[in-house]
Amino acid sequence: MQRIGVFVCWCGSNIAATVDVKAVAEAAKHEPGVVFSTDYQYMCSENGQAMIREAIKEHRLTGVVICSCSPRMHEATFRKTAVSAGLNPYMVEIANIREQCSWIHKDMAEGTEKAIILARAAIAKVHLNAPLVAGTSPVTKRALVIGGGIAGIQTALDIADAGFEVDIVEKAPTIGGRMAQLDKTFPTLDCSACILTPKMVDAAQHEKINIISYAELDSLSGFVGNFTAKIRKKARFIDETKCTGCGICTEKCPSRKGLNDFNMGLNTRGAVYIPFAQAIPNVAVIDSAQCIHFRTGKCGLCEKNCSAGAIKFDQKDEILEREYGAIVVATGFKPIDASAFNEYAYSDSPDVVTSLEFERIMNAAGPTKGKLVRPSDGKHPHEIVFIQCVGSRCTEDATKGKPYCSKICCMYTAKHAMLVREKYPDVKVHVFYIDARTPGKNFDEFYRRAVEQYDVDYIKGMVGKVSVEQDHLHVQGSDLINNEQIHINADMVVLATAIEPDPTARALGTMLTASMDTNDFFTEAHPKLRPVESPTAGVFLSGVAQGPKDIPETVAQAGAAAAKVIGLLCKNELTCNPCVAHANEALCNGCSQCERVCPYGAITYEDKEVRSPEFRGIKRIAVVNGAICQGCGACTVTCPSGAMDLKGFSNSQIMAEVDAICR
Amino acid sequence: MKKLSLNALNRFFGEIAEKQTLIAPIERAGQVDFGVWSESETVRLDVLKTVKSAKGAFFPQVEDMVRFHMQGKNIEINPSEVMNEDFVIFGVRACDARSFDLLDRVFLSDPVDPFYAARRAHGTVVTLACNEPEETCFCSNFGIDAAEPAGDVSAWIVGEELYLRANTEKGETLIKDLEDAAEDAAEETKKAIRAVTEQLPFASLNLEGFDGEHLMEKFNDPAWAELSRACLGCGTCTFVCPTCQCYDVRDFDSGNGIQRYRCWDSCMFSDFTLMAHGTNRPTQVERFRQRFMHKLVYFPSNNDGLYSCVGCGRCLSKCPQGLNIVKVIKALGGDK
Amino acid sequence: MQEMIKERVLTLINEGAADRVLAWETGEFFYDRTPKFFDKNNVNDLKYDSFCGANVTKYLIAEMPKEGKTIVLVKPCDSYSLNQLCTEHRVNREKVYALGVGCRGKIDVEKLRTMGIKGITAITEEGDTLTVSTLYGEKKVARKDALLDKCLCCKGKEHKGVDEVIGDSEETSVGDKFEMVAKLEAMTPDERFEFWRGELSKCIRCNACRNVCPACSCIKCVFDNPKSGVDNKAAADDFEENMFHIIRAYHVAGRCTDCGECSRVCPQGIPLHLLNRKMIKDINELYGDYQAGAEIGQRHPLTDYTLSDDEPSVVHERGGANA
Amino acid sequence: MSVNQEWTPNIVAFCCNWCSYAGADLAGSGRMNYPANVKIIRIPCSCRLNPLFVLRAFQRGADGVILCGCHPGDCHYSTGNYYARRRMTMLFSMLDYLGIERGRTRVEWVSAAEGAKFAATMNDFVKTITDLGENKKLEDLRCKK
Amino acid sequence: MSLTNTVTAEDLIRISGVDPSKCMQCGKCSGACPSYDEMEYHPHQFVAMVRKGQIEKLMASDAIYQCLSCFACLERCPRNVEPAKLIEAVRVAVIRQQGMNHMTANDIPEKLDEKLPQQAIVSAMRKYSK
Repeated sequence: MQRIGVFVCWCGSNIAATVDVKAVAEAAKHEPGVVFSTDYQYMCSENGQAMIREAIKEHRLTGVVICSCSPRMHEATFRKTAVSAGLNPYMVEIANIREQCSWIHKDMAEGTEKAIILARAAIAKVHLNAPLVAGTSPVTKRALVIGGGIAGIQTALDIADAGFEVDIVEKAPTIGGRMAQLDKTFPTLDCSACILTPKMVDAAQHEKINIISYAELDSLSGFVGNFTAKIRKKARFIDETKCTGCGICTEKCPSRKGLNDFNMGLNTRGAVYIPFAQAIPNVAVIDSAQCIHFRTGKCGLCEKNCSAGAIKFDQKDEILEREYGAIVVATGFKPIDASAFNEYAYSDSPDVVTSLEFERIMNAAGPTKGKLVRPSDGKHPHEIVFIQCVGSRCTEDATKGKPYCSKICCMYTAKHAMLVREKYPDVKVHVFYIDARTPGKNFDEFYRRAVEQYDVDYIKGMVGKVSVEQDHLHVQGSDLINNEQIHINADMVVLATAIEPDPTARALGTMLTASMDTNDFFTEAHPKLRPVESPTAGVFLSGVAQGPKDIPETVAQAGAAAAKVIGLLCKNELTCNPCVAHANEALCNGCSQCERVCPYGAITYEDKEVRSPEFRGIKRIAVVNGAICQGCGACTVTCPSGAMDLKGFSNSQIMAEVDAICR
Repeated sequence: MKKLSLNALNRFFGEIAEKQTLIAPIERAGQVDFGVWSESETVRLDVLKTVKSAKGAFFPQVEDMVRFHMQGKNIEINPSEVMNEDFVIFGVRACDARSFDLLDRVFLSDPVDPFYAARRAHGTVVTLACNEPEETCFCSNFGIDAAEPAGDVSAWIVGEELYLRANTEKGETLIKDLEDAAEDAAEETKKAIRAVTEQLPFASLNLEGFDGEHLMEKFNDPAWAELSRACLGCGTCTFVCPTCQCYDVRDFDSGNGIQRYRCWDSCMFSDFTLMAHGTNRPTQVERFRQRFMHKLVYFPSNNDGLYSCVGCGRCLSKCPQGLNIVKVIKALGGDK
Repeated sequence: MQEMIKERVLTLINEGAADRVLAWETGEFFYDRTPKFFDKNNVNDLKYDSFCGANVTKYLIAEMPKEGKTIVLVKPCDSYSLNQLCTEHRVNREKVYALGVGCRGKIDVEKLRTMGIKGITAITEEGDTLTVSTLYGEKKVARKDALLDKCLCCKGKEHKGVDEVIGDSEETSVGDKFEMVAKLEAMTPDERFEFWRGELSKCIRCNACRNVCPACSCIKCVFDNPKSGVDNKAAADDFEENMFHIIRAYHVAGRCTDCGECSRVCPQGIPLHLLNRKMIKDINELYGDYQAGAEIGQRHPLTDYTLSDDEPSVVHERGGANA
Repeated sequence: MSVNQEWTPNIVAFCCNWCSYAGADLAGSGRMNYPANVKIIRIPCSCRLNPLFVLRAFQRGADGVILCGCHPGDCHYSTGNYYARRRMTMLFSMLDYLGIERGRTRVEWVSAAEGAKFAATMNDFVKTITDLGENKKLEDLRCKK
Repeated sequence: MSLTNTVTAEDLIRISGVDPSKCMQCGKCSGACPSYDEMEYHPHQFVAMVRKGQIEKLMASDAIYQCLSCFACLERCPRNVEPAKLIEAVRVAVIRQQGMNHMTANDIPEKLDEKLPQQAIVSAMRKYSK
């Protein structure tokens, strides 16, 4: 029989206002096994915890029930309290009488009655609690960063600077990501490449960083501290160790039909190419779908012209198997497909461009060498309309737009407008906006500068229709402030398209068993208090993969994720969650059903000699690896004999709670 | 001897049921078992064997014994009341009627079982002769005459008439208002029954050696292993058996108190008499042996040679795998 | 056929391909059959005829620790149970020689009894007619009327995954096997409740259904385990009667091959197969057709999922009018 | 519960630790009312809910049982709620087949952000159960003595 | 036009099934509206005014008849607010107060005009045959 102490917290008036805490403490006294029961203003305070510690010692308590706020809030606190008084932390149970009682009920009698029932359930459960000892597992001191954009690069640099090895897996032939495609950055208007490329070089030269470009994660097994990743290094048909990045092959290549992804398809490139001048690794890659050699077996001009002998047409995909202690997801974003919005005529006219395309047009290394011209005829535009919130804040259709605010569009549109006006004062610029959202350091000042200094025409309202007319685009929109409908004949229309997670994220989320929201952004372990961790232990989040954010925020989060990774990799071993499944040998039939539902592959089988009243001899039984098991309990229900049970949430504990609640 | 037209049977039942509970073989969901009679029930006197025997009338499958209730840290104890109302059980066959004698030896010997004793005292047994014995019947081996069933009242169906004869005062009271009939009215029927009984395949089994003298010999017989091999360890034979009387006492924690009750148990179950250290009959061989040793050796040894089998044949027709006491008698008895 | 089987079994044993055979022997009556292991010395007592309804595959579990290989005689329907037992690692297929035996449906003597035929002493089969001799005269019965219920929803004449087949089989099913389930589904909830109360209240908790069931192969059943919190030896009230059968049907859901043994052995004639068959019908309708035991190594529907499975509320939405 | 009052339903809500329990907490933080006869039992994942627990609750006098878990696709353990979904479908179907009132059992997916949905779900469920009345078909009378 | 009973925002919401609180006043509806210049109140204003309960102004305005029911606003709205349905609801509210139909199917032939687009007839029927 346990000796149970019950501690009822007032939480100031948060609980005490709708729950008669004295009555709860009094009722608990009459429950079997309860030898001590009391109440206090703030149990989580130092005085409250001292009271618990003293009671544990004085009354030789074997179990503790705290009636307080949600266990999600203070379970860890009270477990530590118990440990400091010499009690096993898993002998503590919380009755949630705040979030799930006092805060939702108004009537004192009702609240008190329910609190007593919840306390009883916790007492009934603690009767069946057993001290649990957490096992440990070693930590592989290497991190994997998935995605080589600014988020991934910054995370990798920070981790590597702390002395741990980092692999960056990047699906494109070069690292750099979206930031490499940007022309200038807001609100300082400094050149994106100028601040990014030194970071790329730092990463490439860092002795602890290993960049695995043109590669993707194939599969992942294991658990925090002990992941095993299979990385598919796609064949680039170039020997990376030999290629000097001289670029001769890219010039000689006769096939010029490939759309240049880096320039958002605004111009073309050869079948063998280096994405951009500062690419890292500065190594060419052959697009085998486009390459004449791969299609016809002929050509081979690149091979003939490569003095380093780096062309390898017979190169195959390679699978690298690597072990990691932590994984950082930095998969970034892509703009949504603007062609879903017929009204903006994106598919109808090349002069309707997305902001990222516009970014390339404005960029000196872009398809127009930085000269602002209309894509259709190369003529100088005189009037440009920017439309914001294209697909953002759109709840109309999930396949079309996104319900969230993409966060960066207001600022980059202001940037674009300003840059156009700065370079080409003759160009009229209109911006249709719903709300101009500029919270951020120097952000509003930046936006106001566009309006006041650069005379950008900000129109509160939306465009209802863009129609292609002979040599211009007819833009029809509303000006809500002047209460009129506006008609503009523009030369170009720039759509501030919403951003969405990279399409590879969903599959990756499944592979990592990391949860995602309905928009495919990775979910953080806690929206406020653990914003850079995934709920899956050992998986961390960096950059837009977690939610829309601008560059400084991304870099900040990247650093934070790195700090978390460093914190993990510093440890020599990890304490496992002791609330894991275990199989009762005497009851196990070895039927393998549990194995099939285990998402972690934590269950294996072995033939073992068993002696029980029902069976003597050697039989096949399930064995749970406590370091791999995460304690979901899927196996426990699939087990017909009840051999599989979950520590901390055992069948008998849950039934005891049911009984107590239904009493 | 009294008589009653079968057409008037329901009226007779109604008269009985006005004063006391009447239990009779009634059909429910396609099966015939003893159950409480009411006008809406279908009585099936043509069915020879109810699935369960009649023993449930005196020794029900589940019976509450005592209830404990926690009040704070005190325990309140409320024993269940014993049967205190009269009842009649109608249509008991000769074999089942004999089983009551056997159960009496268990439950009415010291210490007397108050629940059973009360039911026996309040119950009136009306038996019915077996007009059409079946191939599974072998009651004659145990000195039971299917044509002359015991009980407080014995009854015979002759054509469209039911003839009843009181054997005890209780029986006398029950049928006193019925029409008188000649004492020998059922003699022809009895003869016919006996003629069939003699022809039955197991009319004369050789029970030689089933006694205390040969206990160890029977116990150690190697045949048990093979005999029991197909046994599933279900409780069908014990639960349909009129003489099996083992029960388990269990507690049910209702959340508001403990209900202690007893329920039939089966020596065929792997957890029969399971103790903290395990069980002393670890395999089905021992469990199977126990059941038949008890019926054919232990019980007679302690009860003047009376076998704890009445030859009703229910186990012969109900065992899922064709195991039964006849097979055991043949394998281990005098004909071995 | 019986003689061919004996001959083949003897050959297999003599060749060293197997050590024993699991089949049936005759019991006290001409119609009762008891599962039995034979070796080459007594294989002559092996019996195979129209009364061998019992599914013997479950006996293989206890045989596994023994040395050598066992021949098991399986009817087409039994072969599914054998495969399912192998899938669940309860039987090691390598230690079994599955000898398929032809089947044209097995006779249910209980059925003859419920027809009012008493004192049965012999049955002779001639084509589709049975001649039943009794202590009280002779009766003729159509063979199909005397078949076991499980034969009326026969899974076909094909043996699945056996090593060899002797003799021909016939499919004996009549109509839709889900007919009765559909009929129950069409009732109002109260009617269904009454139906099942009537049936389940007959339960004497003898455990025959569980103990004979090849899917109920647990070494210790939750209903026997005092630590499970649901154990009992008798259904003390209506709830426990319901619970035992709900949980039993649930535990075998997706694993039940619909072999029909539960209903065959029930001394109270409870149509237990209707519970299992409901689960099978649901699985087929919601998760695609699935036949447990069709092959070894299947992943059963309750240990599987698809992203687009119906929500549990589908249960409330189906069957419209009787909501 | 007090016997003198008129009948109010007793409802057991099993909530997965990661989404629905947090959703319930959020409902609390947002002071969203729902009836006091809903009592929550925390389980690690919806796939931890054994049908035995559901029956146990009914046996002991619950009038309704609801399971809340992460939305399909969002399971903390990636697949738990998919299994739970099939399991509960089969259990509910079984109960329905035995003639137990539909509506006494329910599954709702409630994320950690859906405090309002949690409260609304509970309000609606309590209303459904109140309309259905006392659970008579699956009760164990011994527990009511 | 006599306004006897007060029509509330709730009435319009009920009739139309539109939830005006979903609107974020982006003006895309008005940006798409072909009758914008004729209308005293524009689609986004209908939504805003219903939200504020300024129903009488709307009911008195000719704008409700200038709406062509082309549903461009409804098609373009990023948040499924469906202004056209709200405008329709205002019309219905007005017509209900009048208590009689302005037009029956029999009146149509004489009103037919070669230049009149069929959509206008359909629209007219919608407006007047309540």
